[in-house]
Amino acid sequence: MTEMEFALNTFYLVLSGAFVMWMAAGFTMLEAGLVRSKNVSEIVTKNLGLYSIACVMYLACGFYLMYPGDDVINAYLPGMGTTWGISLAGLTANYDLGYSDAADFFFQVVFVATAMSIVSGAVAERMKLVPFFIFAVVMTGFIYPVQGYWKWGGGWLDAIGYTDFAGSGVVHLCGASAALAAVLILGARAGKYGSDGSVTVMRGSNIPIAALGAFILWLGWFGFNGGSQLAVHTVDNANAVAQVFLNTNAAAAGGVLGAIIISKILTGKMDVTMGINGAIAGLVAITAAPDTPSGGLATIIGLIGGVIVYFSVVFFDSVLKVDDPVGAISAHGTVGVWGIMATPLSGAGAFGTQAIGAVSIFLWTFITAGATLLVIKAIMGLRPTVEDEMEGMDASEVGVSAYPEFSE
Amino acid sequence: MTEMEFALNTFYLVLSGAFVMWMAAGFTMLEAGLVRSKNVSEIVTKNLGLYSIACVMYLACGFYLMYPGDDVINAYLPGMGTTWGISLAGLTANYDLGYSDAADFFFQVVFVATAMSIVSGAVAERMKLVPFFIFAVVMTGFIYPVQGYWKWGGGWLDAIGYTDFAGSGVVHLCGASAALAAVLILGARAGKYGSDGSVTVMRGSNIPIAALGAFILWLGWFGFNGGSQLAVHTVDNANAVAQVFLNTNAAAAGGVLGAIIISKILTGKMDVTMGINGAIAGLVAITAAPDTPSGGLATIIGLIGGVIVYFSVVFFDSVLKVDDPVGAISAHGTVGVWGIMATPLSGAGAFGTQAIGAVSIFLWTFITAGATLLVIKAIMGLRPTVEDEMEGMDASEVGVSAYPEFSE
Amino acid sequence: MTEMEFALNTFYLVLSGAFVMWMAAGFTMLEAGLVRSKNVSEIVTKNLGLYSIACVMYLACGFYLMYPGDDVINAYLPGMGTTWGISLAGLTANYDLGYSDAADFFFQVVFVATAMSIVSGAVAERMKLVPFFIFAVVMTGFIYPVQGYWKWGGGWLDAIGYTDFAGSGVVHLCGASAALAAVLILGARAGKYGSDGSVTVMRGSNIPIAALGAFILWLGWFGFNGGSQLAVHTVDNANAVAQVFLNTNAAAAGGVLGAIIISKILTGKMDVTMGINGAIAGLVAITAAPDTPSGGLATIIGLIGGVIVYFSVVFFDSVLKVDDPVGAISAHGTVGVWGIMATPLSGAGAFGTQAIGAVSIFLWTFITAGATLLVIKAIMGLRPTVEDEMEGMDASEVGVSAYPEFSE
Amino acid sequence: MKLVYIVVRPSKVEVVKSALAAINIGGATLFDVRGFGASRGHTSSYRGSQYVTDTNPKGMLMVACKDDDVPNIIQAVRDVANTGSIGDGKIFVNELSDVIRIRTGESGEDAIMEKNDD
Amino acid sequence: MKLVYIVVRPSKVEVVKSALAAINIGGATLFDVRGFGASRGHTSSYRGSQYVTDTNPKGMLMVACKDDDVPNIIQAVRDVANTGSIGDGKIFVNELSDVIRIRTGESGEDAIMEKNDD
Amino acid sequence: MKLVYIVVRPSKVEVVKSALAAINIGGATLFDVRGFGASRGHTSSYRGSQYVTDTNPKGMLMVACKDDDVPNIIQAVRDVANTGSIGDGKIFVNELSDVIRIRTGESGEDAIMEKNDD
Ligand SMILES: Nc1ncnc2c1ncn2[C@@H]1O[C@H](COP(=O)(O)OP(=O)(O)O)[C@@H](O)[C@H]1O
Ligand SMILES: Nc1ncnc2c1ncn2[C@@H]1O[C@H](COP(=O)(O)OP(=O)(O)O)[C@@H](O)[C@H]1O
Ligand SMILES: Nc1ncnc2c1ncn2[C@@H]1O[C@H](COP(=O)(O)OP(=O)(O)O)[C@@H](O)[C@H]1O
Repeated sequence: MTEMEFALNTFYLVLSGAFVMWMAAGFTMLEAGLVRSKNVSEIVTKNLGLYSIACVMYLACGFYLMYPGDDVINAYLPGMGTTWGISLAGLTANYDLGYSDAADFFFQVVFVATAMSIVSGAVAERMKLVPFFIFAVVMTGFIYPVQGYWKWGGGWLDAIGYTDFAGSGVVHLCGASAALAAVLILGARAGKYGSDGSVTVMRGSNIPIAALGAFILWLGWFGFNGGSQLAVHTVDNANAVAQVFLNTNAAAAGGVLGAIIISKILTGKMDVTMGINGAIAGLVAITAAPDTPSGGLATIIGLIGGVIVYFSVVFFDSVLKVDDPVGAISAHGTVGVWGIMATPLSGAGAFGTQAIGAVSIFLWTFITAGATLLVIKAIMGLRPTVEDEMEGMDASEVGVSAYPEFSE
Repeated sequence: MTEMEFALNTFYLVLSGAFVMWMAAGFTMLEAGLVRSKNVSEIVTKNLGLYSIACVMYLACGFYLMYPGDDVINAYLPGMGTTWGISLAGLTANYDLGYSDAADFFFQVVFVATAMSIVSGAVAERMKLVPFFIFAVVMTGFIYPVQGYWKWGGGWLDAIGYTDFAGSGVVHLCGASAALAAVLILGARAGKYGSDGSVTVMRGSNIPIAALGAFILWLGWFGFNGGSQLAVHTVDNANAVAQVFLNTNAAAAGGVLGAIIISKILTGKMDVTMGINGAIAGLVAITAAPDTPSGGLATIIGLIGGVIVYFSVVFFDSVLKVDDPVGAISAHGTVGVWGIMATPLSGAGAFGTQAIGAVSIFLWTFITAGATLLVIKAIMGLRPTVEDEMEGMDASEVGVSAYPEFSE
Repeated sequence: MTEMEFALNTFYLVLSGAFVMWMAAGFTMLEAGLVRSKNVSEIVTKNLGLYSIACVMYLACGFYLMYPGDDVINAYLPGMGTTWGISLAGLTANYDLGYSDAADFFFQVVFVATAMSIVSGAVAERMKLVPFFIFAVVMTGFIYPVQGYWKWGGGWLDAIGYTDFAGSGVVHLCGASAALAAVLILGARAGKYGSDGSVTVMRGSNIPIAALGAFILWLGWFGFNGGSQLAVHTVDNANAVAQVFLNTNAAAAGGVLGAIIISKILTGKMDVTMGINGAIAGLVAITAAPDTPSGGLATIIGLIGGVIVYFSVVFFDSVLKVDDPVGAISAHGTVGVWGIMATPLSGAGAFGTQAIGAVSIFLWTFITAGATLLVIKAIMGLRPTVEDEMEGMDASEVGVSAYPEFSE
Repeated sequence: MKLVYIVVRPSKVEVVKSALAAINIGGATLFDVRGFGASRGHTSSYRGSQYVTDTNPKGMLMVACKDDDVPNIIQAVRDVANTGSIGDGKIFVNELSDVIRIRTGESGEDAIMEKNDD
Repeated sequence: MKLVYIVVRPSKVEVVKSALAAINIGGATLFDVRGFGASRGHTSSYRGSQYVTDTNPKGMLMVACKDDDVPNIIQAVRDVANTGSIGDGKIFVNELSDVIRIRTGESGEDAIMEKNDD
Repeated sequence: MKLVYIVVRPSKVEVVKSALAAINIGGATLFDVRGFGASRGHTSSYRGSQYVTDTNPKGMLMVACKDDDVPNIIQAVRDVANTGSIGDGKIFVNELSDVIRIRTGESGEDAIMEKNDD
């Protein structure tokens, strides 16, 4: 590898990382738009804080856990260590690795933040900040890196041939599994489900901002999927990168269409919030293998993702009565599984191995996240008082109204 | 060409494409900010949907129509074919072409979405979603690609020497011509023009979001114009790209100043919505030849664009009584023509040829778009009932209020 | 240097410039979210206008003043000249310089806009547009370039070894010093401080949009700091760039945590507006030397910045009664000084030299900006009438309500 | 004197205002309200779940006037705000003991009459 | 007839509405208001500065009814809106001289009675 | 008892509230309203088209009080809200038949008096 190749790949990787960092803004806007105005400052604070915690924890221990190099104990639990005080840029004595270690870290750290962002949407409007942030410490410093190691760090999932190009499983299903655990332990928002089985609709307060969030995620996903090729310096790599961009875009478009068409058929209207979830679903669906399908197949994989997310949202909300204000469990979890299982359609991965990957990521995350949350709950509780929840968490947790002149 | 050069150009092109994709968010925010709150969810849905339709149609037939390669029938109507099931990344057997075919597709597909976005702003607040989406199918799958082929696919406009670096004509005038046809066929919003000639002002509901839209477009335009150089791997290409960035920015700045200064002179106040239109006008004006002027000339071309858009908006609204809620016809159409005709100022293109280009793009698009819309109108109608329109299309078309807590 | 190296660096630089341009949107959203709704259109206009003026002035004279090449008079005052009519892309006869001159200009012009943006936040809600824009002409055409020349143009600050990688001093402290002069000359907003020493709280009208602004700045800062390496074509450069990305992100995360933790400790709540200022503070703090610290040290530098900004905001507001609606003086000024003085922590720069740099930038800017503003005040006044101010500047200056349906 | 509350469809507020001006009513105070009445209940859906909205946006005008003006007001309002469909709204007429104009201190009917020097 | 103003906590507006419907009150008009009363003053902080908010959001329903309905309304509202804490709100009862239904021109009690053919 | 409506400039709502507290008025309910009156019509422009706004934002306070309090209220409001320019607003005084405190069920003047144990 030449210096220029190293330079190009490093440039490509930090740029991809910057796009993924931008997804933090996307999740923030999406969630701020889909909650009620009395909880908007709170969810913004949650997102700013979780991203920051992810960055600190991954530097302190997460990165090393996930990519321990030769220090690994075995395929299931990696070794310990820290990158905290190390100037990663200095490490690349041998630039044949393909890109700067610091670029690699930066690209990886924004992924763990993405996984954590998924949780914040699901627990919106009813989980206090401090317990949430404590959970974020464990999730980003331990739970995520361990299963990340299984696949991307060279652990057992990688060894058996589980395919997950950019993380339909490692990032999205992981985040959604933790979200499901959290929602089950927390329970629904006050007033959401009546004792008579009735469902109260709680509408998002700012649709254009939620849509902006979806567009930000869409843009950021080019870095998420594109960067996961990890190199662009050869014709093959460049071609792969370009196909990934093409397919990522096509799948998102398919997802939007799947969701709004099914909405139109079933309700006579095109529910924009479903269109938004559809875009995200299309993106999640293609993430496990964005490099192998043709554009047409990518569109279809995304479109099916958009249909799935519609039914999943309704099913969780109306049938299971699992309260997920932004549809995070459906868009990242249900559709994450679809993405993992769809890779054989374009010849990547085998059905059985993919299923093992999905199940193991789900179980690991669901169980460890659930256990962590139960411990935090026992120590300090997770929810505000019902009065504080009714009044909105902006007042009790943040002290700042999101829109003091419009809705107070 | 070396592998690295191919890689660099491909990287450059997909990145430029990502910036242009981001313009979809810009149009969405711009339009969401400039319509009344009862139509905001609807315009967001329209933008999500039209972008997605553009992606699907361009993959299905648009790209092949526009760039048919050797399959071309003649200079006016290209041949048929599809790129739907083809893995474009695999096509570049000979990488001497300069960049990946998949990157090329991706870069082109976001352009057609841009053209279509222009229409949605002009028809805002009064065109139903289904007929709009059907029109989008025809526009992005046929109307746009044909005239795109005339210039960029190597058709007759290219042959006669018509100059249009990044599409003042092919994209912006094309979009605005379709928008004009649509607005004339649709008519004005209910209550907009009194029978006594009076004009009712209908104010945008969210100015900062409209301004965000303008900034997004500004940023995305670096990809739009910069990427249109199609290569960056040599000193000459790199210099050209850098000058394009410089000039694109300078023209936008000039456009803002032109619009707010003229506004201050004429009304004593600096109308921010005109400043927003001014930025877009500056960008549209420079798009036909962003590579040839000096920074100073680019500033002036943009500034004149900003002045033109001010008068054009007022003229269409108050004199012609053509109802264009966001000023799309003025910013992309009137100023698009200015951009096409201004290329000789920096020595690119000849006056007569440029005029032929502008007229032919306008006529083709206006006529085919108009005919398409008349057919759709005859089959299913274009507008909601007056009651639904008065109540706002969010209720009847989308079922979701954009700001349920602020404005219901 | 090969053509490819030149091309890669040029590409890198224009891209970095585009990210910095995006910061204009960040400042606009931040400020629009933190002022009251009656002044939102005005602050948006201010930001659109100031950015545009910066682009024009830097082209007309600022760039040449700051980078006069051999025309320099001495180390303190550079010569005069213009880049207005010059096609900068054509200048690079010898591409050994490393990147296109036009790319360099573009990267530099967005920096001066950043410095100017800092002022607009501090003077929000009470300074008329025309005097503000006149001040912007002087600030971006003269005041900023001169001190920029001292360091980056090869003047005396550079000669004595003052270290300022991306401009904690040259950009942020400079902007904040002008902001402080402006705020002292303007006085506080009507009703802000009672004669009895009481402080009236004036709350921001749109928190998610302010948070969006912070995220935009965060993203843009990768271009701001990363691009300041000016080259990426070697292993060393690429490693440095990657470390800069890593550290910039780490410092911002630290800043958020510093601010919300101190807020929680002192008030029992996590004030989201402080979290937002914390992110910016972290970014400003690391900007003087983002390349030398380890990720851990960068986090700590940012975290201290976040703590400092909290106390600084409270101190200026409650003790000094200096009215800075968005906390710009604290985030960019107080923390800018912290950033300059912190460079020795990672072995860059010496304490004494850094202090000289901070003091001289502050004094130059504070005095010249103050003098300019006093002259403008004498000629045309700076503030609207109290009635206009009470009614909001959207009405008197812009004529357009930001949210006509929510808050009128 | 009477204090009259006029509840109408939001789209009729402007025309009612003009109609009042046309019969020389000197002023009014406007409220954004939501109403429920005979026109109860339409069903919407959000994210696949149905819900019922049983209120509709309405505009309300509060008008202080002389006793004699009441029939004119009722007539004027009905002329412009009556669409014949449920939900057109209602007029509530109350006794008003006194009015004071804050600026001048005038009270009674003087306070609601426009004078030429205003 | 009476015009009754019912000021309650925002979270109680829905249940008060249902309670009124249950006792056959034909309609109501709703206002978003802020109230201050015994429950005055809670302190918040913004950007490190403290400030006092002395008003709380409330919902108000305006109901025109027959004289006989008043005791039922009071009872119905107290049943659902009384939490026992300060800030539960108040009911104000006023004389109402006349009501006119804009759509039909009916006046008096007819204008507030629901008819089957509605 | 009386039910008094005080319509003032938005910027005067705070001081009116304080002025009422100073004369021992126990509570009030606040409305955001728009008013039109003598101060009719200012012209603005939007995107180059002119339009007339004939309403201005106002704040309204609704205060239930004893008959004796009315002159004090009028005086207190005029003291702080009178700027001498058109648009200062008006005070409307109505009879109030009854007040009920939802929390305790107290009625009449008891319901609007603050007790020490509150
Ligand atoms: N009893 C009532 N008290 C107060 N307001 C009422 C009452 N009945 C109706 N309204 C108001 O009048 C509006 C129109 O009444 P509605 O019964 O829907 O139509 P209509 O008057 O045409 O029969 C309602 O939306 C509500 O605001
Ligand atoms: N004198 C009054 N005039 C008008 N409204 C009042 C008055 N007193 C109270 N209110 C309204 O009633 C609400 C509740 O009153 P408050 O004194 O806080 O509680 P409670 O009635 O339980 O003692 C207030 O927020 C205000 O809206
Ligand atoms: N006849 C009226 N009925 C109801 N409200 C009125 C009436 N006249 C004036 N108002 C209210 O009083 C406000 C101030 O009245 P205006 O005539 O503008 O000023 P002034 O009272 O100083 O002469 C108006 O904006 C409106 O809200």
